[in-house]
Amino acid sequence: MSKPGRFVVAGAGISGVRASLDLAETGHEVVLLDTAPVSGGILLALDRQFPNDHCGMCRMLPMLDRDQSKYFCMRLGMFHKNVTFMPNTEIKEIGGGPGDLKVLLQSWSAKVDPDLCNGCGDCLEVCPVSLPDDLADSLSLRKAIFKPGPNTSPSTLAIDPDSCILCGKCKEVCQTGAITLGPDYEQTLEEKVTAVIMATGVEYFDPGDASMYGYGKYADVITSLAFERMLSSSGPTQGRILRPSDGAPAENIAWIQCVGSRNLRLGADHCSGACCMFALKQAGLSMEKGSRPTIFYMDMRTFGRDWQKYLDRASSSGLRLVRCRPHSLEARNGGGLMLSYSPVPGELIDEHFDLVVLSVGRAPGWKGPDFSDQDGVLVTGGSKRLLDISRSLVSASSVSFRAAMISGSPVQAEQGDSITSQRVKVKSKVLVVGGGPAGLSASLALAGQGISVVIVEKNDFLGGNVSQISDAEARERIRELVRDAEKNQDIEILLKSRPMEFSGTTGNFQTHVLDQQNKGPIIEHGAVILASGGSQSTLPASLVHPKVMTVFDLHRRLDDPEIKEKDLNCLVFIQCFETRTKEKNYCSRLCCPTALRSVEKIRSTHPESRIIFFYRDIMTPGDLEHLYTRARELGAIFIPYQTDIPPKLILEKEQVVVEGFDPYLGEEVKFKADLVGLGSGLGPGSGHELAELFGIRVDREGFLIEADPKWRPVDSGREGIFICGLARNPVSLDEAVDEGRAAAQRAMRLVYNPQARMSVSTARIRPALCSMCGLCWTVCPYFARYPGSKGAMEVDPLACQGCGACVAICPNHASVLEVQGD
Amino acid sequence: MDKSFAFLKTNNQPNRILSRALGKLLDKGLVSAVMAPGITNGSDLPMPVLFTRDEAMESCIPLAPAAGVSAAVQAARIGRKVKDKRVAVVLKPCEVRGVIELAKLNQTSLESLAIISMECPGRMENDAYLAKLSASPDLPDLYLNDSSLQDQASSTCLSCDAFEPQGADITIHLFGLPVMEHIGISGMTAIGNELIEAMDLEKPGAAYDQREAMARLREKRGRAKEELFQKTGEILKNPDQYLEVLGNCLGCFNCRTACPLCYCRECVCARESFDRDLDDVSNRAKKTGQARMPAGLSMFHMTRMVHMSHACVGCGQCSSYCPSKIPVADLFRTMGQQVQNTLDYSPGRDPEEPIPYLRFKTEAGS
Amino acid sequence: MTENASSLIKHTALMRPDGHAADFCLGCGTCAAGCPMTGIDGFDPRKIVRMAMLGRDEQLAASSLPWLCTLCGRCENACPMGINIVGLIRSARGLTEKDKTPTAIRKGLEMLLETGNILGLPEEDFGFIITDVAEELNEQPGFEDFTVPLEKKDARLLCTLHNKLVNIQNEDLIHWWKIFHLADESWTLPARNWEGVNWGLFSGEDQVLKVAVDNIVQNMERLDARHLMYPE
Amino acid sequence: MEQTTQQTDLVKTEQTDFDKEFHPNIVALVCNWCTYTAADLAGVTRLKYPAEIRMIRLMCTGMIDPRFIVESFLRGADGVFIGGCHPGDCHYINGNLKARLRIGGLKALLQGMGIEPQRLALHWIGASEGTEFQKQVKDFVEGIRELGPSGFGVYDSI
Repeated sequence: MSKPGRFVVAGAGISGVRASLDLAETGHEVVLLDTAPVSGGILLALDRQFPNDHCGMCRMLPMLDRDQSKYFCMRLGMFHKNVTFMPNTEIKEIGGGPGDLKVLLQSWSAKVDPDLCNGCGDCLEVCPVSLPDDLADSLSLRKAIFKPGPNTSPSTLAIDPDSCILCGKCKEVCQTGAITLGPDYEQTLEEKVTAVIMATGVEYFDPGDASMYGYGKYADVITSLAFERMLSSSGPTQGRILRPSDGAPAENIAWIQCVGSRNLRLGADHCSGACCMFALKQAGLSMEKGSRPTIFYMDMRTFGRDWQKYLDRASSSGLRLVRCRPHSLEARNGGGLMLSYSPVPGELIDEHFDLVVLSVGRAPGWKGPDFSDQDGVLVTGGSKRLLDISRSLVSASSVSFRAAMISGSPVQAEQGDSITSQRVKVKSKVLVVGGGPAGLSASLALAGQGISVVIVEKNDFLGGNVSQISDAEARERIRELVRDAEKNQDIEILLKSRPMEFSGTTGNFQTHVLDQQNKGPIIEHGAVILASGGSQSTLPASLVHPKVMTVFDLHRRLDDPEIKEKDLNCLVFIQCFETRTKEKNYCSRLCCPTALRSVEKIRSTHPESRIIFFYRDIMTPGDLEHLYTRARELGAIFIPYQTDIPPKLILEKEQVVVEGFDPYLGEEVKFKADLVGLGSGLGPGSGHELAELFGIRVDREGFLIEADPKWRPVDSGREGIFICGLARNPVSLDEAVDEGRAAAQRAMRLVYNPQARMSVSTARIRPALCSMCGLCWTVCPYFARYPGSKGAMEVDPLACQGCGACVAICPNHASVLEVQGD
Repeated sequence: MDKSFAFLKTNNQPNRILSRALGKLLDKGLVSAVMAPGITNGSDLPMPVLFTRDEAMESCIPLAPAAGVSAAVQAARIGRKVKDKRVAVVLKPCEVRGVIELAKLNQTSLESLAIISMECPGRMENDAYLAKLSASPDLPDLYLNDSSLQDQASSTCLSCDAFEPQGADITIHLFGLPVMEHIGISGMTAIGNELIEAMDLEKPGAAYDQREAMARLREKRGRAKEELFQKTGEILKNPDQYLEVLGNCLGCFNCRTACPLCYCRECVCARESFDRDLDDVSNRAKKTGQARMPAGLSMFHMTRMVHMSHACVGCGQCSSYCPSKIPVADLFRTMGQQVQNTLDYSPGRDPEEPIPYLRFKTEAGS
Repeated sequence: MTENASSLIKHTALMRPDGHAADFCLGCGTCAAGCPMTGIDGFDPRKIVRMAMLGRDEQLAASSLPWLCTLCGRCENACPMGINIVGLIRSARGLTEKDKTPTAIRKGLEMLLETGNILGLPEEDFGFIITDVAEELNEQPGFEDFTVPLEKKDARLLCTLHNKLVNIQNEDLIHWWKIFHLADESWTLPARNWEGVNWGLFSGEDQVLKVAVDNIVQNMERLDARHLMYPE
Repeated sequence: MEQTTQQTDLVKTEQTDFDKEFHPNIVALVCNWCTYTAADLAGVTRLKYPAEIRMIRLMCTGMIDPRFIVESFLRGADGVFIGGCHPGDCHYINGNLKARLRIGGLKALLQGMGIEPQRLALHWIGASEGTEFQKQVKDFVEGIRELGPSGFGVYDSI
């Protein structure tokens, strides 16, 4: 075993923090840097995040090695013994090769000594410079010396070198002598590291630059980031929703979506991927404060597993959604704004709003030099794609694993430690259920770190849905994963098998795996990764017709020479076919991109055929938006429909007719279709069965549920059991691979050391007092209890997180919390 | 399940006749044992007795107007230990509630129990019963037919309007019936009906209308209960009065021992952490001039209330056991009522109803 | 009816210099929200774009929709997809059968082709009006020697006229003539085909557009003017 | 010199007023992750909150044994303030919801014992809500001040 690696992570936003924690938890050393004086990135400004309106950032803290990170709210900052945070620092140069990079870092003086500053704020009073506060997106003013985050710790202030006039007044009043205004010093530092992770985040569009919607001209037009601060009780309005122009309460609020995105004139042929949800959240929170919100949108992009339900909740609690892009607005006498919009053809409305919030788009943002092409430099998070929190974390964990693998040798198990935490012996083996892309990438990642893996696959082949995938490149990628897994000596593959009995405690599980003859081994393993996949939904029997198929089947069929040569006058796609409705209330994410990709394919053989889409919301987040634009450019016609009047399929012997309503024409339209593709979605496979066997949660639709949809996306909630891929939520191939690696990363942290450390504080049972009433079992949120064989409840030592719920519910104090060490 | 109402001719000996009917269950092998109030050597006080042969049923007093202990605990013990056999247990309605509550706490299983309960006229305090019994050996039968005797029941029973059993397999009907001629028996579940079949009962020609008798009793006891809660509520709200009532506590912990719901193996209050530090006592003494030395009894009672008030089934055994005649049950029931109302919970009502402090799981959002 | 025709208008739009066809339309309604005509007689730019996309050229050409548009361009200016809505509408007008175009425009177009101006004003009448206005200006002090340089060769500036200036608002001519006179500008007015308004643009008829442009080009060449002043 | 005397007098008067005022004993049980952070934030942003509260930091409000609260009252507390994460924000998933339920039952019990329910308060205060922490604590202490001493401590004499 080699020495632990050392890594530089550039960007201390949520992706950078996640990647750093992942590496730190498996014994590596990390230098985490940011150009800002504090860590936290954009999340410093967001008190609550969708899809549950909660904060809970602290849940991403290490669950096991928790004593290594301080017990802190993550909004205060990130602290871990293996992570050195360098504020005001950027990368100047990267040299060398992977595994042996030389990184030149440059730091500049913060002018305020964090060891001396006590955050008293006397300097804020005397600083003569006032300028718009970036954090509040110019909603309020700050001084040249300022508090860089609403509640960062240590509570140090910082000086913005660009606006400071060096008048020295702050220095005069500072009682601790923390301020140095001398010549700017810059310090360069060379780090020798295994790999560099770039997690440099995103930039938000400035609507002032494009003179959009009177931003900068009317005070009551603000960005969504400014509104976020307005919602915060630590923000400029203490959480009250006010018109900036006159401080009057803002009752009617309009959100305008896609400002700076989905706009070809601005060269923004992308979707930011999160603003719809962001606006829904803001609107929902504003309703709690008594406002009446309206969201102006084009496509409500609720493409995450639970997002459609989130939208439904908001709508049912009174949120108004208007499908159109407003044209312009004007100031109104007596405050507020007049917004002109046209929700349906022929109708023009001027409506008064107190406040207009521009949902500003994002774009990858990094002003420094681009090192992404360099070997040994990996890119993650929003800086790679426009991701929401959950996907950012998955991406960061995936990348951190790849970074760790660059060192080429497995992570060393951590030995002695100054902290006297108790340890539990764990099995250094992981059971992976499912041999699709997610399971394979998880297995390969673990095997690459010297952890042995058993893959249990129900089919007699690996690769999951590979036969269903028409994209040759994707197919080849999966085949490569299969080949790599098959020849890896650390991976044992059990085909035509399924897990049947499961028992034990975290780190020491036993699973009986049975083949079709009901025979098979009992596998002892430390962790489980559930990657059981899923499949496309089958169409109802009433729709069996040679011309009607799912969009996935249609996409494949387009490769048939027979179809290529056939006369195709008209193809009709019906998206969200019986999905995003009561029975199956989620977006499958892949139907839209697949159908849109089909357009290009059709055009290559049939330049003149008519291509019609009936859709509710086209779901093409991020770069996928280009697929939509391209399909329109290729002449596909998009007709939105509402769930109460869906397009009708009339099946006849030789032909299929699709009837629908075109809202722009205000008329019925009718198409004789040569082929019909239905976006009927994807569904999880054996979710319910697995959930029951492994004692984890599953949703109504059969998707395995994570411990926390944002902060612990691949944790099942039961320590030692991890979930990824289509079993958890509809994902693309890339995402499945990322989730597999992220799950591997989480499992790795548990089993890489044969002596896993327990949490500092865990519950213990005093067996003599236990009456086995089971109250503790029921209240334990971590599944860390089980009825023991000796007439008393027992605690799963690695699963227990020391929350004390068991202690509070046990009338007899048979359950007690023990704190080790200090 | 339709109730199957039938009569049992009592020939002025309702207890004996009912015992024999129960004996038939043993005789026919429908149950492997019957647990019911009975007399064993050494005492005339009815105690839970386990009968396994029908000839032994002569000492059984199933409708005894006294209960040395709450039979809930014993029934629960049977339910926990006995598997694959059926045991009939004769319980008062409050005891049935106790068993159900204990089942929720995983202290028993209802699977092997056939619960027989009755419309309860209440029980007398043990000493009053024994005194009366020496003068009148037929007291257990007479009591069922004599409302002036029933008025001598324990104060808890006199203020109990939950006298109709809930959750039993068989209900024995007494109110509004000429009990010296016959009592009514109905099966409330499939098991209950199966057992009743074996008792060779006569099917009713014309059923008695019990409604008026029940309503009268419910009204009477309900009023008594409200008065009690009112009175006790006032005491509870007034620290001086409360102290006066509780001041006589000796710290014998009998109330805890008697409580069928106190299921802990060893009470938390018996532990060191409940001992008052002498410094505490002396600090208090310095402040107020005096402080009672055996400290922490108020903490004991409060803790028991915190732990048990939501689950109190109102059997009154705690009061019966108290050597200082502290109306522990009154205090508990009054408090229990308030807590149960707040939590919208009724102990022993339904085995499926979760313990209120576990119900957070069903809640979403704020 | 089932939709199956291909669209002429689409092709017209594709020929625009910026190449942004109506295909890009998201149906977002920004155009309609900015349009002064939305809702009037059922007008809505989205509808026109959609009809074009569906290939309903004939239906569009037969409707009054293209002619309700003022061609102001607010829609196009705001369209996030950069769709040439005005161009599209103009193309749609071009498809309208001749007898279906609004009478005033039709008549003007005929005059333009016949006489080189929309009013159908003969050359001698035009000369008379110009001379008359010039004489009026001569009455003002300092402009006694002013003459209109009609058909002057080698002028720096050739001016076209909006027909209104010749018809009902001819006193407006005086203002800029005064400026030219004081500035000693070298300029000229053509005696024929002086029309500066190109109704071929409005009507969507490219051949008329061309005729009107050619008229001006010929004037420039004939009179060897170096620059063109085009008031429309 | 004269000025100094005046100032001293002023201070004295203030002190006398302060002494006259009832200073309740308040126990604040706050969760580590949210409310403690908010309290910390209130501290560093110099938001003044009443000095009467004695803050006890717990990992989670879900671990609050009602006994702690009962004991606080028995030992002479005039009010108990509990601060936890907003529903959904709990670091331990749902500890705060458990606390809410338990405290609901306890309130009924305390009320039955003559303790005004206002003396036991549970508030959700998120990590960034320093001002909210200040406001809630202030309001609570003021409320208790108006109610006066609880008088419940006397029970502990048995």
